[in-house]
Amino acid sequence: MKLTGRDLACIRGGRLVFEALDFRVDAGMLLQLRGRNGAGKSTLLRLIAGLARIAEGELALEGGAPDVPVKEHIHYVGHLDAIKPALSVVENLAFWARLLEGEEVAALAGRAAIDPPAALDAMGIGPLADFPAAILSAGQRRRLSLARLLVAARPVWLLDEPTTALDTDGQACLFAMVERHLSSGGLALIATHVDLPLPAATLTLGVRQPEPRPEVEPA
Amino acid sequence: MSHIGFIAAAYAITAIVLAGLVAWVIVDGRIQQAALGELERRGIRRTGRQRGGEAT
Amino acid sequence: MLEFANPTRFMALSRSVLPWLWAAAAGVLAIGLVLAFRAPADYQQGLTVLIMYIHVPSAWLAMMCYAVIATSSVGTLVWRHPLADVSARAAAPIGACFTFLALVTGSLWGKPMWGTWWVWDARLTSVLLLFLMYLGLIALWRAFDDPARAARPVAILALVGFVNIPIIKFSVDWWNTLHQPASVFRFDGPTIDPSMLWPLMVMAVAFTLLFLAIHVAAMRNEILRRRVRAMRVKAASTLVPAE
Amino acid sequence: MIGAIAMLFRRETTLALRVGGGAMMGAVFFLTIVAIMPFAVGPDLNLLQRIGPAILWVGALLATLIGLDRLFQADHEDGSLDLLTMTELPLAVIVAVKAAAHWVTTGLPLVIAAPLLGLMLNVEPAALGAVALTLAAGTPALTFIGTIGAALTVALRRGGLLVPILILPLTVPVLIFGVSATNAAVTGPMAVSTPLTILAGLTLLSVVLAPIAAAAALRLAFD
Repeated sequence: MKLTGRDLACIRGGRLVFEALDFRVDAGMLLQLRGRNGAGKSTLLRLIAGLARIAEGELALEGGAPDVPVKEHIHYVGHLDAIKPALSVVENLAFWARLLEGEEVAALAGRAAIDPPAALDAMGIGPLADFPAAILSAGQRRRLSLARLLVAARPVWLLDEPTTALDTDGQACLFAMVERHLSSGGLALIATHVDLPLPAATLTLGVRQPEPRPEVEPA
Repeated sequence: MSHIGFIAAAYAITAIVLAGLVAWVIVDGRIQQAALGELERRGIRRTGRQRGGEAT
Repeated sequence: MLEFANPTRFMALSRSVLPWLWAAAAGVLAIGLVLAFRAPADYQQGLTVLIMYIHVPSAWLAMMCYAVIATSSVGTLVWRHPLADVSARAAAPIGACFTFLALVTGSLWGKPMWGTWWVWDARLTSVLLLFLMYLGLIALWRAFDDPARAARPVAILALVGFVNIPIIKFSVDWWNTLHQPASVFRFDGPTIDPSMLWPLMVMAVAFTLLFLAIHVAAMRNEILRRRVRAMRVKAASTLVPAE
Repeated sequence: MIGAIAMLFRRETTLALRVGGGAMMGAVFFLTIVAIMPFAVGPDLNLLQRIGPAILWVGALLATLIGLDRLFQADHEDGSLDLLTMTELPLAVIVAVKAAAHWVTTGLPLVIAAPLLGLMLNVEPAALGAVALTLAAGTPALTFIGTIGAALTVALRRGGLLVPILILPLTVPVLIFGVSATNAAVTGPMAVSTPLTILAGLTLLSVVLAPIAAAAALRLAFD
């Protein structure tokens, strides 16, 4: 399985965020995205996840399930945690476990999905399963958000600064999880400002200032 | 409906609503007691019992 | 009122009082029903006067509940009494139920007398608006996640509502007489003669006792609910990750 | 696919019924509108009977619209919408399921409350069943058309104010046939079936077309 981006460009809010961008992520490989704020790290992740429009260039996932779109192979954990305060912790997780499930894609992912209570224990918030999510702290919300990665088997992980709000235990847990994912043949792209204790290729964004295009028509 | 029907209907609805209220109070009490028991079983102590300011 | 200000002491005290309250309410209610059904039928309305024995107490309780909420709201805003919001929040659904009963029994009483289920009579209309005010209070309470945060806003709404009751009463009466549709019939009829007054009083006391019993029980539930919530927040904040 | 749809439907209804949810808000709003109308037009029962159906329908329309602007905005703000687009469910299906859940928690209580409120407007008890039937046939159309407005304003902070303005003109056909169906049922020179079938047709049309339009509008929010 291989994820490649060729000559990618993206326009958001009328601004050319990046252009002519290439990258390649093979099975078992981690690509960390570096660059100052506003360099387009989050935008690139959203573009890969299908949440932002590709102005130019091409994104391809080789080895993916045939007629299943790229975004259904992808776990995306952004700054927003998609947690409903009125639902209990385990209800939130069970919902996403069911929604993000896909047989063909699960067959490709190295590790099988685990059930929500086990995922909560793995993330260290097992005892809070039946509590309303409204009472979670920021760090606990982040752990619940990351628990999504365990309850549905998807080969490609896109994590946007996942270490924010996590304490040292949380970060250790996260890195162990990513490490297990990669060793079982998964792919991961992580936008981060923190050095990751994992072998990783680096793609730095925002180095070349994209020259303003006179009249760029969004695709 | 004859007059009796109206009287019966009025008393029936009153009985249903009042019984519903009583049932709600009892059931709700049981639910809260169960949740409280479960929490105390897990060894979670409330913060200072005697503080008057807290409605807990 | 102040000596059992502390919720914990209230829980202990109410635990012992509650069984007596339930017993008293049931007893007086039974007596009231017996008296009501043995009272002579009204010469004009026939047997339907029996509905009065539950309609009038319901309407009184509807008003009384709102008064309880209003006084509790003063307790919340002025003295920041810990039990005030608990009392108001426990009383609102009960008040809404009694108001609903007053409306339904009023309509069931009106049908045999005026031939229509609902008449925009000044009294009934005011009770309808009171019902809407109850629903408004409950809706505002349910809009907040944290019950403690809901206390003061709802107290203000309750007091504003309470101050408005006489104004509403006056304007509805004026609106009613202004239009004076032919079909309106003076609601409560001639003065109630003594033989029927006595069962009515007993039924009113029975309903009041019932309200007190349910209200105290509901307050206990509300306190337990807040303890559960506080303990969950504490559990979450002191959670030591397993591994 | 079916399991995911059922799970989404269950979550939407649970959220609406929980504290802070908007489930019964529509019914209370409906009751309020019907209750205050006679204060404006006077308590004359004959007059109320004539304009009863109109009051019920305008009330149902406004009660449906008030809860709609948060239908997508809440999920957009907490990131759920992003994730929902990455599931196996096409966006149009997601919109349809959310609209159906919204109708069950907001529209259905209106249909249930309508007969009670009909009594206040001096509608004959015999006609109350028909009133509820016409509302049951028409309110889904109001909800589904409303989702287009909710989708268009998802990214706007003050979107809530815009939805009624955008949507009311689109709901006029439903209002016309709804009121005439209810009138036919209540005072009834005309048979109920004619306007009712047209109303049902409008509802089916909106149930099919509105999600597609709303999904297209939602996709615009991703730029």
